[in-house]
Amino acid sequence: MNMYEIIFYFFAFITVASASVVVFSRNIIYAAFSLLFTFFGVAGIYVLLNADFLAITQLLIYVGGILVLLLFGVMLTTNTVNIDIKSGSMNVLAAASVVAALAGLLGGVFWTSDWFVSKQMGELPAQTTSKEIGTALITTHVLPFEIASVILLVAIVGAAMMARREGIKSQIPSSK
Amino acid sequence: MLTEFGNILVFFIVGAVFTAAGLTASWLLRPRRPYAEKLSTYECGEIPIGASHIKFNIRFYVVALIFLVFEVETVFLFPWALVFKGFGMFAFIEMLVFLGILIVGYIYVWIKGDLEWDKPIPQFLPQAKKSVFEEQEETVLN
Amino acid sequence: MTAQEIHDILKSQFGEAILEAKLENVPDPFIKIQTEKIKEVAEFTKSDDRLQFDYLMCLSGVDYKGKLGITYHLYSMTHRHKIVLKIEVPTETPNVPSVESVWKTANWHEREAYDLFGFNFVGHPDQRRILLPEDWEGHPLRKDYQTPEFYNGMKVPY
Amino acid sequence: MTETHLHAIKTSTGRTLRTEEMVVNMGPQHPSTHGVLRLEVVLDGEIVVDVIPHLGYLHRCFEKHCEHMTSYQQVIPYVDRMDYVAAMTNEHAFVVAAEKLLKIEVPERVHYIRIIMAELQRIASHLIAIGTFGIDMGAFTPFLYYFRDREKILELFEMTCGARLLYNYIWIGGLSHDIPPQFVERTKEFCTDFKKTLKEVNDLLNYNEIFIKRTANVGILPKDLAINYACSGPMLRGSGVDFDLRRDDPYTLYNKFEWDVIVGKGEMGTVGDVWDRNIVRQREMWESLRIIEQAIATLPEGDVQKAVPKRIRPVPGDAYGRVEGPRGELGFYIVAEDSVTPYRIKARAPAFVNLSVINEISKGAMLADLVAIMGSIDIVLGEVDR
Amino acid sequence: MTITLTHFLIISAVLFSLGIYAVLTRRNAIMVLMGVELILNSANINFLAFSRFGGMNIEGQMAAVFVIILAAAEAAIALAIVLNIYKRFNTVNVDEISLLKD
Amino acid sequence: MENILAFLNEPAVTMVLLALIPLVFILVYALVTIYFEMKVAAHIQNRLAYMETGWHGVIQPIADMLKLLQKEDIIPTDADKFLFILAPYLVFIGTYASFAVMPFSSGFIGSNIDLGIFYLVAASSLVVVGLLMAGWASNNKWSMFGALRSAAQIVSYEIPGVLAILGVVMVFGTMNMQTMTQMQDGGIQNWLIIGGNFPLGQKLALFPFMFILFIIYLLSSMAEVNRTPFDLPEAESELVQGYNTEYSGMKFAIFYLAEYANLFLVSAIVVVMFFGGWTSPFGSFMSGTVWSAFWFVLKGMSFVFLNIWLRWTLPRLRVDQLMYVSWKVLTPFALFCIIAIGFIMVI
Amino acid sequence: MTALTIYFNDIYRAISSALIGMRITIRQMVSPTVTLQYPHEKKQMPDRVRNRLYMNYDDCIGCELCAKACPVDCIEIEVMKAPPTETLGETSTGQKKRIYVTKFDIDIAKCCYCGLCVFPCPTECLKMTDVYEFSEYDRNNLIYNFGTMSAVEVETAKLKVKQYDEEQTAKKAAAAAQAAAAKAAAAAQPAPVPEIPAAPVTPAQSEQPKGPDTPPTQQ
Amino acid sequence: MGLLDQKFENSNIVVTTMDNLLNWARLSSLYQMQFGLACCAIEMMAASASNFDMMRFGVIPRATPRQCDVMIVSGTVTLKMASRIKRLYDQMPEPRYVISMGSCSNCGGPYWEHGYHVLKGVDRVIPVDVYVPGCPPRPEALLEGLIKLQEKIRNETMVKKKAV
Ligand code: SF4
Ligand code: SF4
Ligand code: SF4
Repeated sequence: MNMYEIIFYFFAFITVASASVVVFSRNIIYAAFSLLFTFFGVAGIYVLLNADFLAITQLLIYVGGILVLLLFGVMLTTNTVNIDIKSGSMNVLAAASVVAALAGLLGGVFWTSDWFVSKQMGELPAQTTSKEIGTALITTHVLPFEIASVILLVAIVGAAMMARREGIKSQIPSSK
Repeated sequence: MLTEFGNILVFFIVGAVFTAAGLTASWLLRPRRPYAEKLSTYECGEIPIGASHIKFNIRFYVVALIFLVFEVETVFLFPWALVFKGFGMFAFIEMLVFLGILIVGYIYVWIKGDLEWDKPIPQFLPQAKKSVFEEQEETVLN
Repeated sequence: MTAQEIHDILKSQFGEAILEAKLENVPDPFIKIQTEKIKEVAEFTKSDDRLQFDYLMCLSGVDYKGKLGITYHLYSMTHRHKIVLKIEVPTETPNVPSVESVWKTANWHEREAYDLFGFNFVGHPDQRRILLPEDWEGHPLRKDYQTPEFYNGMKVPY
Repeated sequence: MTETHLHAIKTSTGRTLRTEEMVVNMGPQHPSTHGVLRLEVVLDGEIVVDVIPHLGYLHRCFEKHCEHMTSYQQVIPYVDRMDYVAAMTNEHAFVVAAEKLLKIEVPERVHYIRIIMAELQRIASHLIAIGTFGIDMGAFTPFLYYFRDREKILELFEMTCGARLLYNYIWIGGLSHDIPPQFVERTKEFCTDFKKTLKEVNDLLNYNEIFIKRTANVGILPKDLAINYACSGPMLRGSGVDFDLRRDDPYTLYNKFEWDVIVGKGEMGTVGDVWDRNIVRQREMWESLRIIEQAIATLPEGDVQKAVPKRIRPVPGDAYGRVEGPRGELGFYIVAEDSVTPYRIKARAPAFVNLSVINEISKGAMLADLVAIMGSIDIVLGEVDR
Repeated sequence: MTITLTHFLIISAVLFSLGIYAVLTRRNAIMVLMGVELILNSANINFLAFSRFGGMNIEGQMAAVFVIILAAAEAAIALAIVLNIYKRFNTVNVDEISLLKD
Repeated sequence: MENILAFLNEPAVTMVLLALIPLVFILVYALVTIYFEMKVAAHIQNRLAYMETGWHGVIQPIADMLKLLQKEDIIPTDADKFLFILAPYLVFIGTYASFAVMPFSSGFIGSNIDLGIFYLVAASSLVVVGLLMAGWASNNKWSMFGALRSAAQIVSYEIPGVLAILGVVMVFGTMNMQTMTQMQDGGIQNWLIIGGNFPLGQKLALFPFMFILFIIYLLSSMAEVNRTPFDLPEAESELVQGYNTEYSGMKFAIFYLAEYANLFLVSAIVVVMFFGGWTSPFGSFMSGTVWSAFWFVLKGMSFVFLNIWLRWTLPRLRVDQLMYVSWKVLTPFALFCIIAIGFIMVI
Repeated sequence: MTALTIYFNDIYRAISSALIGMRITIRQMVSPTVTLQYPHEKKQMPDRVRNRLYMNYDDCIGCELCAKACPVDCIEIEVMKAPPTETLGETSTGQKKRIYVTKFDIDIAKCCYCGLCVFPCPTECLKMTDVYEFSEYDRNNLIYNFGTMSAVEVETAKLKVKQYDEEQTAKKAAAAAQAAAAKAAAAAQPAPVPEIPAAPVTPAQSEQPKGPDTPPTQQ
Repeated sequence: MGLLDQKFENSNIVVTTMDNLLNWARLSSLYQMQFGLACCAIEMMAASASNFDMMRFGVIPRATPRQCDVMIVSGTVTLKMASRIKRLYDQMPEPRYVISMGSCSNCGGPYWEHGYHVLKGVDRVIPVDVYVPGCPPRPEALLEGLIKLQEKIRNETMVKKKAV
């Protein structure tokens, strides 16, 4: 086993283990915090897949942004730490079998398929991919780039609109 | 590149190990004499009233939300910033459009007051005063 | 306005309710009022244009051994004159109309008087102990007060 | 804790909390409650919905003690301890009331020295007030500058009567000691030195933009409310009421000197906001310096112990004497019977009265504003709780 | 090198299944969201894995970038909706909400 | 002997050794800075601070650390034990991992990745989660308040901070911190704050924007490390101790350490971006691996000093004003600067 | 004034006032410190300073004026009128001592340092010194016994007083009528014989005087 | 484990050195709990202000009891406050120390006789290490008390006390 493998299994373990915590934990706050490790592990896997820019973006957006947002959301809507967030058993059983089947299918397909693997994979560029991404953004992907900004605009406007809190002023009891 | 990232991983691990080492050293040394009173939650010497996992100001949430959108925007801008010089005016204008659209959103939330924190409401504020700075400020004694 | 004039105004307005007055040869001239009337007198002194006692300087309870009394020190910010009103109640039934609605400042003063003397201010919105703990027994500034031996398991006397 | 449980929470005034509200205790041990005040604050997010002050954590039974003294003179050490930040003024107030009761005339020199002491004390007290207010605002340095200069005043006091904080200096009918020979010199020195610090801190704190933004338009106390709550001192004057006992109900020889009553004008925001209250204190120190300088220059000669009665046994009766303390109208109501022991002494503590307005003016403010408001009220718990 | 494309794909498959499971079983809307994030992450791993093993094509990475962006926008909007629901119904429980709807 | 040498040549071992250097540095530096801050603060306030422990109290921080090591560690009953313990790890790792890409000298950088500065921004998000975790786990109102404020503050100041960094990246065309530094080599006139290593016209055009960006970054970095006037999360007069109210003993020490390490971190970023990193201000004079480390630390410390100086001068903002400054002052200015810089660069 | 001007004005003022503040603080930083390094350097106390009480036992005439003046009642004096036959010596001011002071305790932990006890003392034997460093690990050490009479001496004195009293009574009884004698005895009863022999708090160690100059040891 | 919980039968050079080192650390870094009760608190503030500067001894005020080593009870302890003081003391992590500053907290001070609401000495609720007399004690006196406390800490040991 070389270093690459060790690190791969390390991250794989982190990812899968923490994702399981996310899914199976009865405590929503634990689930949310353990998502941190999932994201981190996934970022590690991205690095192993040679996508350094994406790895850091993953940290930045998922950990710094989405996770914080999720945490705020959880904290904002939960009154207790130990609320039981499981659903009824029937649902679980059905879901479990569906998911098991799905996982088996996917795994089987992945395992048995003989994917085309490029010859290039041996040579790892020492360069960051961010320059290429940048270039792609200005050249081939101009349209998605601009559309992304529109999506973000919609997101910011929509989210802000919905999250707005009305009528806080009326809640302050006026003095006698 | 992988080596360099490996270095970073080593930093992560060393950080964790250091923290663990510190806590362990302290664990070896420190006394442990817990009792109920000592472990009670501190609230200025009083017994806390009500739960502390409060439902806090929704502004925190809105801030995180706007932050997220801006953060995403910068993720696009960074790769662009690396290469735009080579593409000249075209790249610049492209970015301007991108940024412009976002700035529209920014201005929208600004105008709609989503960037305001829940401001205190002065109880006894008389009719809106003129701007503070219009009056010649007086420094009689200074 | 002198104390005499103030007294005259009050006398003409309330007549019988004015029990006694000492206006000369004392450091502070005072007027003694019937207890039940104190709130109306207070309202009048505050709203009347000639008096305008808008500033309640002090409200003090006194234990006269057998009777309890309250002294109101009034001041007028507009006319810059002052007067002292006094009332007395029996120790057993210390019911006093609250003047909290007239002068807000009386709120805490009355709570304090309740706390330390055991007055019962009728119409006070929030009559709780203010200085002593809620579970304290007795009213310490009464002359016959006995210091308790223990409070919450802590020895009180030296 | 379940949802239903949350609903059951009540404040100590008996109001049931709504779901989005929560109660926090500020104090009795909290860096910004200036001692052992406890504020039960009902918060909605960061907005203050209700403030319920809990006093009495320093209730030291002052009034009961007075009824056990074997002479009026013995009350003075206890009076000192009532408002420990301005002990001189407290003594002065008590002595004014007692002299009113006993009809004692004191020599002019005593009056002058009392005025000097009271004004020095006012400065010392305002120094603490503004300094700790600065800490509440997060500015620690001005506090230490002020404390450094306060130490000089304390040295003056110590030189005169031997104590740094609680003096037992002003006696009924006189003073415990005459001022020492170097006193005049040192006081003059202090006055000149101190002006520099005052200017410096004014720039550093009071006119700092952050400070202004934090304090202007916060905790506004309107004029009529201030009077209705019988607020006094800088609190009242900050609300724009031109009223100062030293001028309007003159008790010693204050009307001999030339000085101005400082009134809040709402320069940075609204009349009666936190900034106004603070600046009134700051400027009052200049006025105090003016008074001290004049008094020092025209100090008459005389024996300070001449009018001190050997044995105090008043005619039965009562008297209420009040002076303008650093925090406001400080009054003592003395009921005397034919005995050497006071029958009843009630202290009208300005901080107690001023504090009662806090709920009214801090509703709708933020938690940080509440701290600012607390600081601007300038309470001394010893006086509030007695 | 013994770590092959398949390894990455398996991880992605596991993540995906876990995500689906969360979406299916959790009643808490925020938990459902977390499941969705897991799914998106697994998709990203797939993109990158194919990009990497399919010859360092930048296309895969570009796709991943856009996925992340979309995930962010989705999270923002979804959470805002959840919050709105919470404000309206005082619960974030999807079952209950569907009951309460009318 | 040979064995040892061979062992040292192992890449893994070298890596660990490389990682240990900043650790040692952080420890020494944190102790020095704690001392330094107290002394500077004291002198600003006309007093002395630390005098009794060693000569002028120099070993006071060591005593502090040793004492914190032997303090009892309290985990309140109501706290979430697991998260309570985990939080200091996250905060410290987040801070420490940021040091990986810091070019301490021309010859030393933990990890010379191309995305250096971008990575720095990302790593700090770990700290946010750590703080939130600490606040939540403590189950204390003050902690909770402090943590929430802290998180909100850090995320909102990250925007102007990132935009400022973006502006710098636009000028340099690289995110590698070592390259950035090298591009500013050659004396004080090449530092970015003066306009960088560009032709005169561009330099003059860049200068004002660089200065504004510098101020923006300085302010937002101060906010990110919770320093006065932005120290609301720990505002003593309001929130007691903020998110670490319930922490005692070594866990508190780790927060404390992380805080000071963070302080240096942001100062170092300022130095790398605007003040030429480890380059000597005198061109090739006094440059070299060791000298450059000296310059780096010196420059970093002067910004630490600036931070301390400001801290003991200014009062604290209120939370709505804090947001005002971030969203309505710094962000528009930063956006404006970026557009302007983009324009200058393409012209 | 438009909103924009206010906006920029605010920024300008924030920066300029911060700069002013920074100028002030940096100036203070380079100016000398004012700290008094206490254990190494100490302040010169003014003459009137009021700190720990000192009592010169030899000068005390047992008039109890100080105890009466004390608002806190922290001076505890027990006295006994000495028979006129005894000579107790003189104070330094030349006053004759007529009273045994069997106990003179000041609970310095209760004292509020008001100085009121100092003024009435006729022989000026009680004064406040400038000693302020006297913290203790045990609170009981803060009760200062200034009385120097040992237990034995107290006993002897008591005996003497008793003897004298008895003599007096006997004399009186002999001299006066018997009815009057009973009266006289009754009158003599409240004479300064302390009812309880008042065993000193610490018989063994009160040998050494507990003056402020010799800090009391563990009792 | 917990070395400080351990009591060693015999003293040896290791234990003594360890003792010295740990005691030194503890005595030179006494974080003080930031709270004041009454008049004495003003003098305590004066002691930490520029002129006396308690920080010279490594005393830093901390707002929360969790990070404090020494509690300076500065002023009158009333019955209402006593339970709070007890709670705050309890919430401090060990090793912890208490300085009782001023007559009031020593024994009730001027209020010992008629103070119906005054606790006659804080040692009735929490153990006190050093009593600083004075009303109020001068700042120097407080510093002296602090030095006394340091002296006391210096003599602490992990060696079991021999039965006397
Ligand atoms: S100084 Fe005051 S309290 Fe102390 S013994 Fe003398 S009179 Fe009593
Ligand atoms: S007043 Fe003086 S002489 Fe009289 S008992 Fe007291 S100390 Fe002795
Ligand atoms: S000992 Fe004296 S100064 Fe200290 S709190 Fe008590 S009365 Fe005040």
